[in-house]
Amino acid sequence: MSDTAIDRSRLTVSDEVAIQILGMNKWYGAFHVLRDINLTINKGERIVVCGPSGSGKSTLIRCINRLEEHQSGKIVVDGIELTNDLKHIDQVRSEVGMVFQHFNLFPHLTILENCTLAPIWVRKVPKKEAVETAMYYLEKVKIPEQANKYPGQLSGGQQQRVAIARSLCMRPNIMLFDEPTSALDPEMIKEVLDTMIQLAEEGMTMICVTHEMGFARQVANRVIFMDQGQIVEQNEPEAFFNNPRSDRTRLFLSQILGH
Amino acid sequence: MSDTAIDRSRLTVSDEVAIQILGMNKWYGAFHVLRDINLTINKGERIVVCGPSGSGKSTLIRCINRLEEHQSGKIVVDGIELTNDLKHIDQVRSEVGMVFQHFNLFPHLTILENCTLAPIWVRKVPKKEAVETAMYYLEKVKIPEQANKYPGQLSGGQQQRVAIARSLCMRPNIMLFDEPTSALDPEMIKEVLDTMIQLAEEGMTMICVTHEMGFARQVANRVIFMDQGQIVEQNEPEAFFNNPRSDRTRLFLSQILGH
Amino acid sequence: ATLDDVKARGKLNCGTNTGLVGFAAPDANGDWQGFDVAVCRAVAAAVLGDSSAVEFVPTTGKTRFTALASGEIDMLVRNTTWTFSRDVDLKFTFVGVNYYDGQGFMVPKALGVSSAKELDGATVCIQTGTTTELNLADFFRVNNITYEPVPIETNEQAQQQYLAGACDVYTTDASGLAATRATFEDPTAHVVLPEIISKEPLGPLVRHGDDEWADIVRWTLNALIAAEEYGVTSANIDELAAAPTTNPEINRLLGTEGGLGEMLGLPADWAVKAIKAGGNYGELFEKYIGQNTPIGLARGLNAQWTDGGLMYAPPFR
Amino acid sequence: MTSYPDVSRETFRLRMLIFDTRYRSLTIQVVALIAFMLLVAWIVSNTVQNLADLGKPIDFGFLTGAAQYDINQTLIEYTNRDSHLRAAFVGLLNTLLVAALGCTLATVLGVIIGVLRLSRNWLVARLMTVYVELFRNVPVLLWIVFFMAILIETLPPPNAFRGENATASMLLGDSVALTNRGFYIPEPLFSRSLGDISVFGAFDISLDLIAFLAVLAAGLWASARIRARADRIQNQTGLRPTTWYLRLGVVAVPVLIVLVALGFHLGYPELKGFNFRGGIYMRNSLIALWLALSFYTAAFIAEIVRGGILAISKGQTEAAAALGLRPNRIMSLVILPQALRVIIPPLISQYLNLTKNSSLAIAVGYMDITGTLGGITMGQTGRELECVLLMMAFYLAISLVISTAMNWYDARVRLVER
Amino acid sequence: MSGTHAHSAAFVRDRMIPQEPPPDRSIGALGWLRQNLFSSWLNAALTLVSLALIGALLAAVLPWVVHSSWTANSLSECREQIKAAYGPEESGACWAVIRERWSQLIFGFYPSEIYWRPILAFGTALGGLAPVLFPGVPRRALYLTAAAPFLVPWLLWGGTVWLPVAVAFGFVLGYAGFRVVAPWAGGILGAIAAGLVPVLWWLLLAGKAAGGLQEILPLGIEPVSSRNFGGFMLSITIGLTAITLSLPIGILLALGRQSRMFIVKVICVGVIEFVRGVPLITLLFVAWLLLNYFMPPNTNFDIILRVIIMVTLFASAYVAEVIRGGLAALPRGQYEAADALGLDYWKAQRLIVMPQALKISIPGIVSTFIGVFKDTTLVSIIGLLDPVGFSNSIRADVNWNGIVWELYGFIALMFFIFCFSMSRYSMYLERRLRTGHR
Ligand SMILES: Nc1ncnc2c1ncn2[C@@H]1O[C@H](COP(=O)(O)OP(=O)(O)OP(=O)(O)O)[C@@H](O)[C@H]1O
Ligand SMILES: Nc1ncnc2c1ncn2[C@@H]1O[C@H](COP(=O)(O)OP(=O)(O)OP(=O)(O)O)[C@@H](O)[C@H]1O
Ligand SMILES: NC(=O)CC[C@H](N)C(=O)O
Ligand SMILES: [Mg+2]
Ligand SMILES: [Mg+2]
Repeated sequence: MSDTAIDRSRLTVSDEVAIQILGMNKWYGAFHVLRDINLTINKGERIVVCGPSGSGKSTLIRCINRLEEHQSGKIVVDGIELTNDLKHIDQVRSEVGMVFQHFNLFPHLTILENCTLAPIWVRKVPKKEAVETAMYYLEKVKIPEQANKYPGQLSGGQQQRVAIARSLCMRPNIMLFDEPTSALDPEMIKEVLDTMIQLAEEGMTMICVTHEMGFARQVANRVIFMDQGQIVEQNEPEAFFNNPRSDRTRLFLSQILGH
Repeated sequence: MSDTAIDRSRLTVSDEVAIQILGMNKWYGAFHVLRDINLTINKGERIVVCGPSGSGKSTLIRCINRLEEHQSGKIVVDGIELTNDLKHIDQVRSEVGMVFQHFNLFPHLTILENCTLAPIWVRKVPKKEAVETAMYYLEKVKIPEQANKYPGQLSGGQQQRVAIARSLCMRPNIMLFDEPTSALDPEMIKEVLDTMIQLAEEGMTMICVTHEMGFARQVANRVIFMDQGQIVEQNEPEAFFNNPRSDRTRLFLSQILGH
Repeated sequence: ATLDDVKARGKLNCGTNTGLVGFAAPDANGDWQGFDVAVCRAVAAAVLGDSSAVEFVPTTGKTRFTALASGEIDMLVRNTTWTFSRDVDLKFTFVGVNYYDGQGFMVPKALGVSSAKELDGATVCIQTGTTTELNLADFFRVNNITYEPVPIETNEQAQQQYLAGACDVYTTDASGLAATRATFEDPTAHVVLPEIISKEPLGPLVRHGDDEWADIVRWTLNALIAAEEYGVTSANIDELAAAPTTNPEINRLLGTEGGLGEMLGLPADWAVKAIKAGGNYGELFEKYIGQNTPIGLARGLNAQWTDGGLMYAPPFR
Repeated sequence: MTSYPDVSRETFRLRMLIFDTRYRSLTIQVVALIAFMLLVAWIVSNTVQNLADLGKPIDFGFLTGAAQYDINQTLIEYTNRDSHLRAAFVGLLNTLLVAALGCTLATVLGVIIGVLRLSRNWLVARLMTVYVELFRNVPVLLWIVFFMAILIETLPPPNAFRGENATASMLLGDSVALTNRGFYIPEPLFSRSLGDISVFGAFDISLDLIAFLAVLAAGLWASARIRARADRIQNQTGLRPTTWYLRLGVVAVPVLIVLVALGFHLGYPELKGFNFRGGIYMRNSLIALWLALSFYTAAFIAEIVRGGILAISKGQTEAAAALGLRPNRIMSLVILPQALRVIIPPLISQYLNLTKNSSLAIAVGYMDITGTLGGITMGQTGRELECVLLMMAFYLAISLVISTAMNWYDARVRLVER
Repeated sequence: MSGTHAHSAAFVRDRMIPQEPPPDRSIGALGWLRQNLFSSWLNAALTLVSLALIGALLAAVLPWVVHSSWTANSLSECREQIKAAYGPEESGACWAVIRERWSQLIFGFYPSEIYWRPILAFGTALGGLAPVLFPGVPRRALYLTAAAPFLVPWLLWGGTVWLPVAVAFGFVLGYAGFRVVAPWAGGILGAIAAGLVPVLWWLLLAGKAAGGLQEILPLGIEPVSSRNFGGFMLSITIGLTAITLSLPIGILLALGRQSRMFIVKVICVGVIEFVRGVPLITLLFVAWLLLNYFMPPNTNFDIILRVIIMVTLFASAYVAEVIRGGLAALPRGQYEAADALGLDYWKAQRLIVMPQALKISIPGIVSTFIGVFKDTTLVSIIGLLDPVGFSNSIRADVNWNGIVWELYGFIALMFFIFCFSMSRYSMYLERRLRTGHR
């Protein structure tokens, strides 16, 4: 994958808990999508979630910023429990950034406006400051020169980097990625992964649904394997890849890596 | 590229001229796309055209079957000069087959219908005969079993092979290929190249715009390098690749092969 | 020419009202009946020998003239007033008058109005494209009172609005008012005001430019009127037409003497057929709109000149 | 480079007209042009011939003659002594009036229904589906006559309001009367009126209205300034001052002052004589036409609105929500700006349709341009060709204006793409 | 590599958790109610308001619909019957008028003994359309499609059988003209010949030939004048003709509008924009008042024919715009591939471009058709007796004077059934075509 040398020792994990999920269950109608999920994630962790299609990976991370509602169990993000309380939801959402598979940039706004929209209207940041922040992050994802273009004028890789910058402009403590590279052409994947690696180096708490196993090995400190709505196995990347303990994991890995 | 062993000695070139282009120029509006092109191609030659994007490769081969009009100079195909005379244009087009980058199959017709359409309506071949011919060529490109499917049901590589078969059904003397593999996934490229190699072995006159240098080395008897609407260099493949004479060629080759 | 067209077609296209009881309305079987319709039938009988060879084209006040001008109908008998501009500017030929009429007003009795002059501020239902529409404007202007016109396409719509109380007054030709009132559930609840504010000579008309055809229609109408004058009725006509009678006038009318039919380009017994189609003018009047019908119009101005009326057929000679 | 023989200069031969790509298209165009001209010439010569035979050559002189008929709803001064041209103009204004009223109501209804169709409430969504299917699958003409029939048959006549034992009564504190002749609503009156001014000597405009509009415009301008200031403050500090009461105030207070100064009061309709007097009288024909056109068009607009909102993918909402935007901000900052681009072009063509459909006014006796110029004037003067041509020209002009507006909008909001 | 992990908590699930039912009442009837009707206060309020609205409407309309008379012969008789049956205060619907005038509402004044002819005609038309509309119908039915345009008018208007034969012969002549001229002078002249020969034939000879043949071999059925057409038969006749004719004309206009030839394009744009810019009613005025002026003196053709011409023109312009959208959506590569295979312009259009463009345009075309069918009611304004026009003349009958809702209700219902099924059909077609190639 990435050729960027990464110094894993610099990736530290604190002892503070960032996200705690306890006995969480979710149904779509009568269909049990997430079953008894228990997961504690500390600040600075980099979690990669993988698993077959339909196993509930997306649903899991969408529950974390309440794009989906869970029906039982408990989700606590940064000390705030997700209930129906709108205040809490807003608070959590402004702590948690999310990057979607299909970028979901706002096509009617310029790149800069995409990035400043939420800080101005949610964080009530003065415009000038918002623009500065936006430019800072756009530079970080290496596309400051595109600031005044519209999303339609950018390549897929550039768009995804804008999406990341847009999330970062809210200065979140936690970033969620839902297959951020799977809609991209091969050349563009690298651009985006590099950006994510950089983020990881800076100590961002990240949960990333991805099948880029190179990325997982290089960056993740934990890999979670899901199937049928359950966490089937989790482990450190080396152990996970070299020595999967469950049969389902082994089968899955053989498919993915043999590919 | 292809692993198929190819016996170059079997690829013969006759002395008869198939295509002759003399001092041809073409403009798009005020933009001079093709500048003083001179090129003679004999029957049985296999020409590979390469060059940077926008150098006019596509335009050149599209001029040969008059999808584009040239403004000065002369193009003679199989003894017929391309003028504004519709009769001549029709004649040339039924001598020259063309395969596009994006296949351009007719999505509302089955594979078989795609292949028999032109023979029936242009060549006035009885339907039965047309179907036989079509099946013959579909077998040749190794997808006779797909005959009754629709293009949308085939993979890209299969579609491109159908596109080749469709051209062949008109029994052309000359085949033009415009980057036939560049819209394909790597696994599918081989299928298509194999088909083209097979064609070459059977003595078809071919002009192929491609950046598949393996194919060029293996099959072409001449490689033409274009830049800025001009033919910058042409040579036999070995000489061309190992010993490019112009600086531009060298630069271009270093980019392409390093890739 | 029109005569040839009609003969070739084998049918007469006659424009009539979309529905005005007594003058022109289809009955339950879809057959058109009425005083105006009878004129069409008489012409058809005279020209084609068959009183049922008529294609009735229902027209509204607004559509009738275009239908005639564009050649869609051969003649128009739709209680149409003979006016200068229609004759001269619109280029039509009025061939005579089959009913001398004038414009009146009808109001519900409950309104307690006894004169048209009391109608200040009233809402008036009025058919568009008619002379009555123009007369009404003049009347209120002259008397310096106001009104609120409600323009309406057909008699039947006017009736609907009038009965629902969407207009206080309905105004049109007095004959039309009587005919309309006759169809009400309770005719006695409505009165026609005494004022007649205009002259409305109603008659058949044809296009300018085909005098032969105009003559045929004109003299067919005259034949009906003259027949009444001479005492030719549908009861005695067979007898009278069988052989020349002592009255040469009747003989010329019925074609047993002279060649009037030939001059028109019609068979000699053209008038016999026309009269037999429904009877003479008096019979038609009594049958469709006379005192014994629900409409109950008196002859009045429409009596023969011999009885002090205006019906005066020029001599047949 | 080698010199090359030039393309041989061919001599022109006749067959090149057909087989030479250069001449071929010319040949076809010339043939098409000639055929088209012949057709037009044929029609024109036939028409001239026919009209000459009838003795009425094309002549627009009749337009200056006295119309002689009365029109019930006149937005400008009109009497039966005025010319046909003025009558046509009265009709034209009536067309524009019903079109404007109709477009407004249709938009309001259409937006509400379109949004409700997306409601998560099953019953409401179904109900709106039924509404849409019902209205767009039945001819608009039928709706027009149907609404007219409802007005005429179900509402009481003015008579019913009369006397001791009246069977009907006015609504809203005796200020509104719904009768089967139409609706009477209070009218604005000014006891210290400024009077009228005459425009080109053709019609009068109330100075009160002008004063009112001028103050209103000034108020709106001030409000816009306040809003701009709020934007500025937000840009600087990030906090947006609450300004709605200020903005309301600058609009409302001066307007109120002007109204008081002019002695504004409402004129209530009163039953006098045969009819109500005073107030604004909306005739049943106007109401039936207005409601039918609006309800019918609203069904189409609802579909457009629904489509527009659905076209903005769920992803946009989710992305905005994930950024922490509140639902109302998501709507105003993300969904609406995008949905409007999808909605407005077809919406404008619905406006065009509504305007064209207003020509069905003739079915209920509403005196629009088809009723005056294309109806009574045509009937009384027998000038079919002239009247129909004028009418078509008028509608063409309208649709030209509207489609120009649409193209302009389209070009302005097109998403920038690669 | 290590030591940085707070959780080396490796975890393996040994027992998979099975599907469990959801905890609360989010399923079942109650759950459905809660989610769909009472999910919030606002929703609950909306639900109640809707229920009240539905209730009020039904309470107002249902008794009227049910408390009805089917047997009376006049409005007053009907009112009495209802009063007698349901009490003196009740009012109800007089469906009797529908019963009595049923055949008129459907067929107008068409002679009742030959009602089978319009029925057969529309059956034929449907049969002709079937192979086009539904894929399952055997190809042989296409013969019916070819015959229908001649058979249907003949059945409707009657007259000599030789006239449709002569008209059909024109097409044969056109084809022959093309075959004779094309090889010698090329496609374009061939096409002109194919257009010109039959037109000349129809204008100059067809009538005489039909007349002559009729003399020799009199074969025919009773002619019916179009004045007698009325009711839904009239709507369907106008609608169906306009719909079938507008498709080919619309295609030609759309192609003309896309053409690179300036003059052709200008003419087509002019026609399309003109027709779309004016209300249909003004076009009907033209049909009714002016079309006869446009024809040579003394040609006086049928008002229904004139109306059909104008409605067809109107529909064509709208269809052209829809098809233009379809053409624009077609990728350029398709044209190029067709060119490269040596297909000429018309063959490329017919075999490659149109089949795809039409498929894309189907929803638009069908909604245009629905619009045209609904707009046939406008002919009542120029005095034709379509259902709406007929309802007026029924009301002009003394017996039924004052009847309103029953007639409008019936007509509206019929139109609703026609239009609704057309729009459902278009959805079906869309769905079928979307999955067609996959
Ligand atoms: N809105 C919904 N309603 C009903 N079922 C849904 C909904 N969204 C997802 N599902 C189902 O829930 C299951 C889990 O979906 P989810 O998108 O979380 O899977 P995933 O692991 O992200 O798969 P993929 O790799 O394909 O994205 C799937 O079986 C899916 O069909
Ligand atoms: N229809 C056109 N109108 C104007 N310019 C054109 C048109 N088609 C191509 N060009 C221009 O002509 C030049 C040559 O185009 P051409 O497609 O032949 O290049 P190419 O060598 O095939 O490039 P590529 O490798 O990207 O396909 C380019 O600069 C292109 O922008
Ligand atoms: N009301 C009518 O239908 C006829 C009106 C009047 N007699 C006219 O000719 O204009
Ligand atoms: Mg997913
Ligand atoms: Mg190219």
